[in-house]
Amino acid sequence: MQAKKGEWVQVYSVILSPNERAEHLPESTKKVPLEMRVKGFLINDFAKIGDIVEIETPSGRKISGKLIAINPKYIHDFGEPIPELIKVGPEVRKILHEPGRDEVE
Amino acid sequence: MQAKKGEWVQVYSVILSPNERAEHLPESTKKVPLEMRVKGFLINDFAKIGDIVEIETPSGRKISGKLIAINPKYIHDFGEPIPELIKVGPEVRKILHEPGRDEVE
Amino acid sequence: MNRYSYQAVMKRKNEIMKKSVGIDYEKFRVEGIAFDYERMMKEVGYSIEEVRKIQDEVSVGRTPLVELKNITKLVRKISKPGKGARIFIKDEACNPSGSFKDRRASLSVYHAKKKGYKGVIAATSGNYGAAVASQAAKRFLKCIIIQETYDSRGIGQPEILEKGRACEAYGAEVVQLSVGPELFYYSLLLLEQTGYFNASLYTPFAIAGIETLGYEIVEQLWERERRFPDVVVVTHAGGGNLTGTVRGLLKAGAKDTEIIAASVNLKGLHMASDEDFNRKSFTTGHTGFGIPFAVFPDRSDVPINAARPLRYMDRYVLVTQGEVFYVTEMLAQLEGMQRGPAGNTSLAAAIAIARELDKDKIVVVQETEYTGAGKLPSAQLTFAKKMGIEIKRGDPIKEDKPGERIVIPEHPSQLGVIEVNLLDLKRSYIKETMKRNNKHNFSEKELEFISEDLRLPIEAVTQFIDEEKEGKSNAKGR
Amino acid sequence: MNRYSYQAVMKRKNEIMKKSVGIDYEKFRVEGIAFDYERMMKEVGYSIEEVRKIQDEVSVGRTPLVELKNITKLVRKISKPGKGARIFIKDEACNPSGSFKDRRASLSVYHAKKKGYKGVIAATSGNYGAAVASQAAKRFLKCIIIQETYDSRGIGQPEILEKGRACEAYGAEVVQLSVGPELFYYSLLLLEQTGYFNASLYTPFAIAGIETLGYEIVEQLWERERRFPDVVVVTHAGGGNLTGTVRGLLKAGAKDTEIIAASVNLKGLHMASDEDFNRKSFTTGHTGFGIPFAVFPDRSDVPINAARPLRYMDRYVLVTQGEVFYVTEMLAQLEGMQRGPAGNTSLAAAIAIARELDKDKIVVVQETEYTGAGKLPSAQLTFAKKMGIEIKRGDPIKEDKPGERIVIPEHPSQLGVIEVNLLDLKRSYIKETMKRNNKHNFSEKELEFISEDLRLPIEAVTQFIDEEKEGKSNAKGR
Repeated sequence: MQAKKGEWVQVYSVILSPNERAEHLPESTKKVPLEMRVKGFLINDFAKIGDIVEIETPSGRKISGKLIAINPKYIHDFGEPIPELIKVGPEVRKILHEPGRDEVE
Repeated sequence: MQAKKGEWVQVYSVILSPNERAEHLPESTKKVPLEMRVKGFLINDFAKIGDIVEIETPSGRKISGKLIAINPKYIHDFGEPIPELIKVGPEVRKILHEPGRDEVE
Repeated sequence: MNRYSYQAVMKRKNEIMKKSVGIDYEKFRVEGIAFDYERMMKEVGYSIEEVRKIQDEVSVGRTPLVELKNITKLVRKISKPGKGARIFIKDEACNPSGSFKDRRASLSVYHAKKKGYKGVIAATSGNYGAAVASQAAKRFLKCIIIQETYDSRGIGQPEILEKGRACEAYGAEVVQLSVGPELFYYSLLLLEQTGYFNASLYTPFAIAGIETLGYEIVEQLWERERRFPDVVVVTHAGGGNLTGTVRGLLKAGAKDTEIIAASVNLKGLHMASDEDFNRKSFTTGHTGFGIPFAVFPDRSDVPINAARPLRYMDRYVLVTQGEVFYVTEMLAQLEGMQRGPAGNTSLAAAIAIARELDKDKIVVVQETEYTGAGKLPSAQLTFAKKMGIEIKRGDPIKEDKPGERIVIPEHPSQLGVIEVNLLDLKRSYIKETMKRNNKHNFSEKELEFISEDLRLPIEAVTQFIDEEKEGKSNAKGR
Repeated sequence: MNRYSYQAVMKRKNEIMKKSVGIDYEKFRVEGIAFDYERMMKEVGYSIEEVRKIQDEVSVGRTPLVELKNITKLVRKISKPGKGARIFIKDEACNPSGSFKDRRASLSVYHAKKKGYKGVIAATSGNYGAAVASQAAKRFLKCIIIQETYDSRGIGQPEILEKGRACEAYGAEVVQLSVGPELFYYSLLLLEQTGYFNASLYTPFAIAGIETLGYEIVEQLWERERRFPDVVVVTHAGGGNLTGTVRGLLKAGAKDTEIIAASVNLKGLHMASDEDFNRKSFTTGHTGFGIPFAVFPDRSDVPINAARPLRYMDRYVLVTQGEVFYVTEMLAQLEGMQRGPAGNTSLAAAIAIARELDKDKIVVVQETEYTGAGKLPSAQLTFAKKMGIEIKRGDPIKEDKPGERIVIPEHPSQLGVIEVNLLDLKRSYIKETMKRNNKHNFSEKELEFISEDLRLPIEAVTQFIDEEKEGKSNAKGR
């Protein structure tokens, strides 16, 4: 897939490699780089996924990085119905309808 | 895939077949049935997709229909970035920043 | 004949409607087609003080009135010297379920509870569903929302799916139907089977609930600016929003405010067509409702529709889908407000209108709605593209083609409105009234009623009736 | 050494921070670790009247105070006779970008604009990002939000992704980083490179912006009930929410209100761990911020943190993730309000607290937040399951295991709180202060400062210091 100048894209770069990172990090963090992903408009005339490109971010900065997505879409969603939660509504409504203290007082 | 009693499912049924529908419908509507989809908790002990089952809806109605989904998730999302819209923000901000009438008056 | 067949149920229509709204509409009938509208609103509805009290109980209303300073500034940049009215927006997204529909639902559900109904049913693919579901949750009533959701391929528009999701989040049952006007038949059937209250959008309750909106606009603007709004722009669909808002404005004393109705232009798309169903991005606030409900209000799900838009409309304008998406983006990017898009129909119109008005005028946009996945322009336009609709930048009015092309403006100066000739609508009202009642002659009281319902002198009414008769006989003679 | 290396940038920390917030913090230093907190808040912050004016300009604040009548009723159903306080919630989701964070952002961005900065930068994975982006849009400032978003596999938690989306919708640039405290380093670098304002959550502006929240609670409750709240429950993370709210409560005269801080218990999860990062459902309002920022506030991104939670906290309780999801569902299904979940942390605590209080008491929950795809419990728990977290019904406190198991209560009577010993926190504060400043002896003024900062008699402060010294020497002796 190829991106053209002006298209909305996402780039990736490593900010700190493992040996450049701060001290006193947990083991799982220490061994991986500090990575960055930023979106912006492609400055290069053409580029394909994996190319090092330059983008202009919405704040007007020009930064470079590896092209990892073209017109990236948001992938978060509503998830699935959660069986452990889906009956909470009926349950609490039922408790509220049970004859109880507050009616008596 | 199999659903168990109490699971959140979706059923389907035909309300009106084409010949039972109202008069004066557009051609594209006239030739198809009026269909219904409703979600609720499965009343049958077990069922598989395609079975005619009974469910209890959130309002407490018991209705039957063809089982078409088990724990159905919402599929609508944010869509994709729209190239025709994504530059509107920068454009209108630019117009606002251009020296113009309102500064002079 | 099967008791549940389309024909059998439709025959029981009046009986079912009467039981499910608990209103004896007959007592307001004066003579023939004439009925006493104000008496109905007074006796069946609630006073604005009562409505306020009911809404305060459930935290509905009293939403902020926000001045759109940056959009106003933008409008002035593209207007002639001295032009560019100030634009305010009533941020109705701040209601509990995210739209002004909470106002209507709060009254309907309150009334249902008071009258002892065990549940409520509403037939709507709009935000009204979530509003009724939310209010029903608050008042412990069962709730069924009937939505026209899918086409015959089982494809649903993301905005409608989102509204269904919202209903379910409040514990409501959502009955999703495929395309067709028989949704009304199925609603009647469910009302009959459950004995629930018909939370119709067209009862006096549902209209009275909106009056606070108009009232608050006047109160809030007065407090800040010591004046009435010059123009209020109202998104127009079934007519309730307009009717209720203007009644509230009038009750608060804003008698000289110009009322402009705005709908999205969907000309050429057939509302009952399975093919056209998913070729539109707007599920309400469009001409598919706006025009038919203006020219024949009593097509609704109650015997007498309390929404009478032609009584209250000074001007009626259309905007295009592309314009609404464009201003939705503007609202987020210039005012830091993510809202709509459907609620921004009147904003799109207001921008075009503000350009023509003097700087010292005030235009109030009467609603916003919540947004998110499914509702956002990105979701709607991605869906539109999948349905084969062309999306392009260009002149949003000249190049617009509902069902085939959505045109996003290239510049805010391209935002404009299409005028609807109100006299033509009033003429159509008369034509429809004659046709549907198979009636050519009207009594004095009927003529008076039509004159009030259309805000038209009796002479004009009789002239239109005569022309229609002539047209009919001419047509017959040909 | 590379000028942009971690070490090089961290060495320029104070210089960059000073330039990017424009505050000469040094002038408030009294002696050693002591500084004049109230003088700083007065001279650098804004008065509540000024804050109101600034927030009114951008339609921030004045959100509804909603009585949760059905939840109160439910609480009484499960409480001992005579128990079950009334619960109110401040519906902060009604702010322009959907959370109380608009209050903080409105002040920071106003100040940045006034001081001539061309843009603002905020390092946050919370709602504050959207708030800053929205306010920056309103005031035409450039905006960069720096988020800790992904783990090393490139997986992002849906709630954080949603917050990033919201920022982008307002036109902000979002810099998404992987896990690690070097986010601070990168923020400094960007501040230096851009010359933008540091819209830190911990400046006097960001705290002053919240004071209106506390003030409004008192005003609104007084208007309706003619009394002060008995208890206010505040979600506690970095301390700003608590500090600002209580300062506002006090300014409005609510001197006897009990202030209860509430955080989600994430004990056992390491905040800087790439592995643990996606094993939590809550990105803020949890113990990973709440405890470290209470015991050492000055770990923040400004030299002196204006958020001093131990000055204002009467009690500190923890709730579990499962409880928060449960009450989020309750809020939708019983009160018709879809909010949170993160904003519902204090609601979960409030329900447990209300059960223990007399019926005539009033508990105010101090915030809600907007919700939708990514934020909803369904999104969060689906993600948690994918990350290998077990989800089950059961005792939400006894069976809870952060990072391994989320337990949804089976009955509302299982909602409870875990008490945090405030004295232990205060002791930790002293320990941290000694350790981080490498200091064993304190001047009278320093002791007075600590005494104020901990709301603890000087005698207790000196006793804790002595015990710490002994402990240290004991430890050394061993």
